[in-house]
Amino acid sequence: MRIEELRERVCAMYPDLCPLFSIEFGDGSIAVPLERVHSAAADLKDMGFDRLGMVTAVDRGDEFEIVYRLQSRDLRAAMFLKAAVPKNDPVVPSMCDLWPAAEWQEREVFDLFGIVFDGHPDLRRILLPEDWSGHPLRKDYADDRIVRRPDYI
Amino acid sequence: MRTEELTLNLGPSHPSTHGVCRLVVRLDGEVVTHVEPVIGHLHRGIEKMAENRTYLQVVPLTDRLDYVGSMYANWAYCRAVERLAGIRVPERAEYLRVIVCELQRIASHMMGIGSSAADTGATSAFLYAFAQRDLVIDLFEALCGARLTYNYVRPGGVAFDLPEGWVEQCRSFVAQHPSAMLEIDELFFGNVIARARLKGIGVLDADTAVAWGVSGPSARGSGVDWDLRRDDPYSVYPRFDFDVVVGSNGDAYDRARVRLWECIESCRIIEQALDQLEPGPVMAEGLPRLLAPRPGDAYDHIESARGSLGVYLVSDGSVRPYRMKVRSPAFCNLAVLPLIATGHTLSDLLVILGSLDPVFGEVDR
Amino acid sequence: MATIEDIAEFLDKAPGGGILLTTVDAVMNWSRGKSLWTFPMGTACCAMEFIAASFSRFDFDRHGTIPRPDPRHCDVMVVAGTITHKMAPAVKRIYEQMPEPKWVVAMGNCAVSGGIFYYDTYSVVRGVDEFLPVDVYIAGCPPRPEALQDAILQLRKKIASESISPRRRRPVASELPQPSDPRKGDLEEQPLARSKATAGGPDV
Amino acid sequence: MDVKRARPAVPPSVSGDAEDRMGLVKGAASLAKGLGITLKAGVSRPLTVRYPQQKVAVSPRWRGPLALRGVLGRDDIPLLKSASHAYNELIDGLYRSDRLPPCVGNCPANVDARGQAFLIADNRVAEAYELVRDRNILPGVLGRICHHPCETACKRNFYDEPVAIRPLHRFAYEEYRKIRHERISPLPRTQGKSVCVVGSGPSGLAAAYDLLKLGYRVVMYERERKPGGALNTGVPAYRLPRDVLYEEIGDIVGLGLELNTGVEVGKDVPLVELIREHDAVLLAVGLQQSRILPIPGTDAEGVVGALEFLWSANFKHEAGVRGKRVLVIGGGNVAVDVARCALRVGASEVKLACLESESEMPCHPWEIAEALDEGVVALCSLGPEEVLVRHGQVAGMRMRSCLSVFDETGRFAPKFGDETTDVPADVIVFAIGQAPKIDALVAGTELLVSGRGQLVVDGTLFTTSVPGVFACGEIVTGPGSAIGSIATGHEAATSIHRYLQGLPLDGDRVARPVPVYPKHAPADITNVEANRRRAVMPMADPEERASDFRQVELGLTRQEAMAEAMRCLRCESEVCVGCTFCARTCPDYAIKVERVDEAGARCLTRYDYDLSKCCYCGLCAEQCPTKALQHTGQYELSFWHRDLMVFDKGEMLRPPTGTRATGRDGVSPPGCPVPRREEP
Amino acid sequence: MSALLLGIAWGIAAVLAIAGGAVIGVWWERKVAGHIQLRYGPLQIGPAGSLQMLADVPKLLFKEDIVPSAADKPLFKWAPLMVFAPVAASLAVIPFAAGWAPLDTSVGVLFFLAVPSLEVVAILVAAWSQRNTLAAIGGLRAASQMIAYEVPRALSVLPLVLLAGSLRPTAVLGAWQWWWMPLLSIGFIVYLIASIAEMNRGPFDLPEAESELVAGYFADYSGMRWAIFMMAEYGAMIAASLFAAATFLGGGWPFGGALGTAAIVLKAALLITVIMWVRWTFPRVRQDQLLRFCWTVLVPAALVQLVVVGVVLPWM
Amino acid sequence: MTGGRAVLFAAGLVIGPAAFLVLLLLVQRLLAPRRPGDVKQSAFECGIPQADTPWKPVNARFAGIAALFVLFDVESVLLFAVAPAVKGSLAGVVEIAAFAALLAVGLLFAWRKGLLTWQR
Repeated sequence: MRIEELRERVCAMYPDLCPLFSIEFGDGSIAVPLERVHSAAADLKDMGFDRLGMVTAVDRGDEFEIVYRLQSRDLRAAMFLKAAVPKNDPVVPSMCDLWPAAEWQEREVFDLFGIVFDGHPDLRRILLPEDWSGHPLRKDYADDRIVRRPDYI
Repeated sequence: MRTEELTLNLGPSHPSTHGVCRLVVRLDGEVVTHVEPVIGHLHRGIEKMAENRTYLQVVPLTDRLDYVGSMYANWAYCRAVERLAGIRVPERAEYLRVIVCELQRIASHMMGIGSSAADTGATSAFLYAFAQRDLVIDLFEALCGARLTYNYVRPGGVAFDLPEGWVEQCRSFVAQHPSAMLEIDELFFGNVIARARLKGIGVLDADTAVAWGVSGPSARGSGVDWDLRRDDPYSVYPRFDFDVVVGSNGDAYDRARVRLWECIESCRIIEQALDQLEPGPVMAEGLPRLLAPRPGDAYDHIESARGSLGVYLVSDGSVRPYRMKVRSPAFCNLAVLPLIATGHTLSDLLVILGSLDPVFGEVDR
Repeated sequence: MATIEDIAEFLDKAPGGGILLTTVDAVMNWSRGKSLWTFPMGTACCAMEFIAASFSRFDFDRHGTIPRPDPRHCDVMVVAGTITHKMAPAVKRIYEQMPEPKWVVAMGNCAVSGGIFYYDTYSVVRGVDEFLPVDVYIAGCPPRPEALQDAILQLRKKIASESISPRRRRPVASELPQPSDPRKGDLEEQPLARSKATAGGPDV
Repeated sequence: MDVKRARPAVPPSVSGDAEDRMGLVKGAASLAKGLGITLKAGVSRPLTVRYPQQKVAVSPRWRGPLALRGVLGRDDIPLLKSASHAYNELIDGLYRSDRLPPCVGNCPANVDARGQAFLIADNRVAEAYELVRDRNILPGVLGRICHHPCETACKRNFYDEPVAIRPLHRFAYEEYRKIRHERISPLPRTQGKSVCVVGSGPSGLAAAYDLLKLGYRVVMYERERKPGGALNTGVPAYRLPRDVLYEEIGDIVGLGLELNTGVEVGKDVPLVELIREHDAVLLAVGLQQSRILPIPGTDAEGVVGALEFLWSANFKHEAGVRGKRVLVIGGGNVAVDVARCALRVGASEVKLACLESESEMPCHPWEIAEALDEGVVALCSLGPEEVLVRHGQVAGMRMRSCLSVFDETGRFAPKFGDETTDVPADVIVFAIGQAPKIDALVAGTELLVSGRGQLVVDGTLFTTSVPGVFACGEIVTGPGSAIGSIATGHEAATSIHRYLQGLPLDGDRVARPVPVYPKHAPADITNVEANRRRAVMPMADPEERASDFRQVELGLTRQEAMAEAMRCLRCESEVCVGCTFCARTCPDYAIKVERVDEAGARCLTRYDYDLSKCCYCGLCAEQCPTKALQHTGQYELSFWHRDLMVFDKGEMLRPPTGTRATGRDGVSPPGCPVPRREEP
Repeated sequence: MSALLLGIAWGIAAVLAIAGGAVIGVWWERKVAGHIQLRYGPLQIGPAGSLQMLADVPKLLFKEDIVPSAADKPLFKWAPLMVFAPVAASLAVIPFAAGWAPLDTSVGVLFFLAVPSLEVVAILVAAWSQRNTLAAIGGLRAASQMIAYEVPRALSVLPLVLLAGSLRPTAVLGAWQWWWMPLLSIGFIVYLIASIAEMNRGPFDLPEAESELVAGYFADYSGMRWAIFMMAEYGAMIAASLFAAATFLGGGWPFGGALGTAAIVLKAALLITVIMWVRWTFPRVRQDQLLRFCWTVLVPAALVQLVVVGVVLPWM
Repeated sequence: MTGGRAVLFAAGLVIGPAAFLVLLLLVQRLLAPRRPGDVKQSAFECGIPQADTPWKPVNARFAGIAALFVLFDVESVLLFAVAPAVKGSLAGVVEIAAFAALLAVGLLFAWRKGLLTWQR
């Protein structure tokens, strides 16, 4: 499916969010408010996005951005679903009920970013030891074990 | 008689966990009632490290993600960078990428099939497969001077053009490889014991595979007919005639044997690519040493030996990535292990783990 | 029962005992050196080369070196790969579970110093010698199997200097700096050695 | 294993047989088959490499540990100092071994810019000047006007900004002129033969200089009263003060050149006579005629050619355009020169019209930028159609919009649109090219002239149709750069020398290498420290400079020049200059480089390479501009101590061959004293 | 008493023979495995690495002996001896020459079948005493496997006894006719397979499955004690092969005297090589498959052999 | 060699090797270094402290097979006792055959009863 077509279908579904659908570097992405991210994901799943390719987050400084990459075998399309997550209370609804694939990926995001997934069946650290403190992929993560590389080009 | 369950650790240092996975197993006699993979023993923080390295300096890091198939991570990363920076890759470079990645697929599958065999105790089959892999490694060494960590695919193209005589060497490898594969097929997959050990073990049905995000040969063994090379075509793959190998039962046997036949398909692709290869530059012209793509985020993926390997890059306009995320197929494939291994015996558990062919450099990143 | 050290000391003084000791030492060191069974503490890329080393092309069995997955049967622990903070306790534990005498080979730069993962990362142990006494270091990322072969030969030389008698044990390469010194490897921690060096001058 | 079998197709099902279990017979057969396969392997030859009898042959691209070829302070950079045939061979050898520095390779005359920077950084400025003069006959002049292809190819472009090679030429000259009287003396005349050079342009001077150094008597004739050829007549004085030109030519006269000015060969002296008088004659007369388009109205008053315009502007500081609107046709460097001169001789408004779009203009970008700074208006993508004439006087030009200049194959084939615009102007200067004017010169000789009025010349040997008569410069190459002309002068001198020595002209003559350097993209220098930046050439204020013929570029101070010369990376010299680019590009920070930068004590003091951090990615060696840093073929690297894995400078200089990086005792690095061990 | 001393002497001779056999056997196995795997195997010490074990054995002797603190120490310490002794004992009844065996007893065949069965107890003790989960699982596997394969092994030897009419191995050898070989082929194969399973070798090496249980039932044994386990394993292989060579394959046939003994040893070596060849070719079977194979294939096959012999017997 | 002598001889066969091995262990005790430690003496479980103890009732699924073994082994021992005596006599062969047939039927019964299939 061409990306413009995808955009039309998504816009038909969410007229109000249409301006938030952007096409960048050949990929479609829609940014939704955090409270609507789960319902949007469910709708997109109904639309045919049967695979949850990736769940990750980006530390944008003052807030997190949670990024889902959805893929569809039938539509032959892929798109991003993004939502901004406040940094002081990073809680995101879990997608485990829609795609079980989210289970480990959300654990990883929880481990490395400290974003809590509401409704996740088993939210524990996955990569780091259980007794680790802090979430290393946050930009403000400090750890005296890190030896900083001299920063020059 | 009242019996109790036994808890057992397999790993992190265990000959069959393919690296440093720790499996916490609860056993009822020999039967696994519960298994929990504990990963992260090789979590090296590559995603964090990438944030303090220039785009070019990240390439050696990606080598060390999937150390059985370094070329894939190189390529996936470079594709994301190229998408982000709008670089057009010369055609010859695309062909070289395809050739090395298909060779890498063979090398990686040799490791996967071999360790599947070794998990069941057939060490000799492992060595025969490894001997084939050694030939690929020789090709890679001639090409870029490294045996494992190639740093060959770079943003904008590839690092070196082919050395003299390489094409002939590659052709002779590709010519003998299928027959060697058939021999391993006879030795291992045709063996009554191996069939008894692998068939009906760890059955993963197609719907579950899709829902759990399983990709690559592990999913194709379950009949999920999905291969990015054909279904989300990238690079010059549409120009080749090849079949996507799909299994039907979704058991360990199918997963492993899909890999075997994929090697033969890879040989087909390599031969066609070598035929179509034309002289030309192998690196995009006018590429600065320091890339500073415009702000934005890009994702690109390729079909690695383990499934769809994606790299998500966020740029803030500086010379370093703001964030790099690797969507690792081995990680997603491994998540399904508890689902399909419960109820099997301890011996089968390791066979199932091996049939998913995880590489922990990539699982843990 | 007197320990073997006491007996050895007695023998050392006794007439003819020296020859006996030397013979025992020779037999012991020869047999140990020629039969180095390795524990493959393979975690990452180097493990691939370790596997390659014991497989058809390089065949370490030629040297009498075979990998055994059980530390109880091994003489050498080959740490091949990155050691993370999560993995380190397991490595240490396995090392401690190995029977004496035991040696450690740090294979590859990750095991030597963290290598490419020295800087910027929060989870990698910078060198397995932070918690294990390493006998031979192999450079490479990953090293070729020949380098591992070389390490085995180096280890043999090192073993050849050991003795039952504590007084006869020869320290190896004692003139070399000790690991407790600030390591030469930590370049940035060293003060600038040359005052004339280019500090403000044009850095080409 | 070598058996070729028909390629098997994908099986209908990879799962194999439908039933999960094999029968007893089939099972037993499969077991027997397996045993057969292992038996076959068991009796075949093992794959193992017997070591050390059969060492593994590593690939030539093997990325082993690093080694240095040479270091600053210990190994010197070879200076390309020679003036003849041997020089060509040297360049060719360097090119074939892939060691030609890009600046040298990209310069038409192969001026040793690397050697210049080396000598200036070492405070040996006069030597630097003479080194440059060997190939670039007028460094002081070219240091002002050259279009510096060397800087375009400079490898520093990859890292930040190119080295200021041209300003360094100029600086070298400024320093040299202070002591010129000490160093100029007539060269000994060792050959009994004499050569006559017609024309004192750059190519003629270059040839004359080479021949003087070879010991010939050289007599030069110049039509104008002052020498310099096109440099004298065509180059605006704000770019080239004439005293510089005359002084440098004076130096060559001081070396023994017999210069006769004000003599027009063909008019005052017949060429035939010169041919008789001298053993060889070199025609370096250049192009003297401006081309004017064959469009209606070009015969009107106010239409001038560029050369005439420049001549009058340069020598009279008056071109009859004071207060008038000037329209310059053309987009080349000459056009820009004309435009800028027009401003200086009082034009009220100067416009530049060219066919090409702004990005395609053939002039150098910095020239047009300076011109725009000064107030020139550029009208791009316009083609001249007709000169508008009012009362026999130019009133303007009708221009037609130009859609594209070149066709798909890159040939000049402009396509015009329908729109036309009228540009009002009082004076129209055509700067679209020049043509030779040699009718008078060749009169009475047997020299062949082509139908288009051009001399017939061999493009590589520079011979004409008459033996003993050679030609060089723009008359051969067509309109081009000064440095390009100089290159032909050197070649012609080589030809003349071989001719006079009775050697075959084409015998073992080396084809001039045409190195192709990868295009560079502007490096991002936002984060680059100031001391890595290029020295900024001080410029006169654009407002002020547009009004007179003062120099625009003001030159570098000694300190600036030395610092700039230190920026040179000594490309391809295989001597480590401590540029630290390897350390910068290393993903692991495994390299530490320090260098002393004092005059006279410039050397590398420290090169630490931490083998234990290196990831053998090879980026550093790729980055190394001098190729001093190279991978070795070594692969046995085991040590008893981690400290031994840090290689210092001495260890880095170990020979890069062999398979042992470690020293004699196998555990300590080379150069380290072998630890003594008590024998049992 | 002299019998006891003689027994001790023979026992020591047997243990030395086993040790020597194990030394050669391990070397030979490494060579066989090596060549099957396209490599050389030991190469450095001695010609073709044949003295490799001369380095390995003293090395193990100089190795620390670890006794786990949580283990049942007496059992842990004595288990290796318990494993080894039956193997050494079983060697005594093998007729090395026509009419001669070290212990020529009338129940020799039964002795040979019964005594090694004690090994299962020893292995179970060894595995259990370590208090190591991996070892315990290995021990359980070993126990089930070894007792199960006891049956086909015994049943496959039974036709020999029927044919020879005696339980005395020398008598069996004496009665041996060349046509026994084709007649007893099924029984021989059953015997071989059951013996491989008895000695825990591939493809039935589940108790020490390297890729599953790391080291299996001797996980926590180190140094010499572990070497004794290995020696016992090789001893069992040697004993089983020698027995098969001396009974199924007709002993010294077609030679006699010293040459006959050499023929026995040669035949046994050939059998050992076959066992190794099998070990390095096949994958390992799973526990349930192992047992099912025993009961559904081997035992019926052995019974078939019995019936065949029973049919032939009256016509002799 | 018969009777008590054989028994003594057999005992010697056990004592001899045992003595030899004890000697070996003694030599090892003398020569080998000994540095016991808590971790060293803990059970090996892939580098992690032991998760569980095996000294508890675990499910041994071969119990049924073990019962079968006892049955069959006793019977085969009986067969051995009879076997040498049947040489050449048809009656003996019939006896043996009947016995074997009984065994086979027993096996078949167990098989059909599912005793031989692995209980998951």
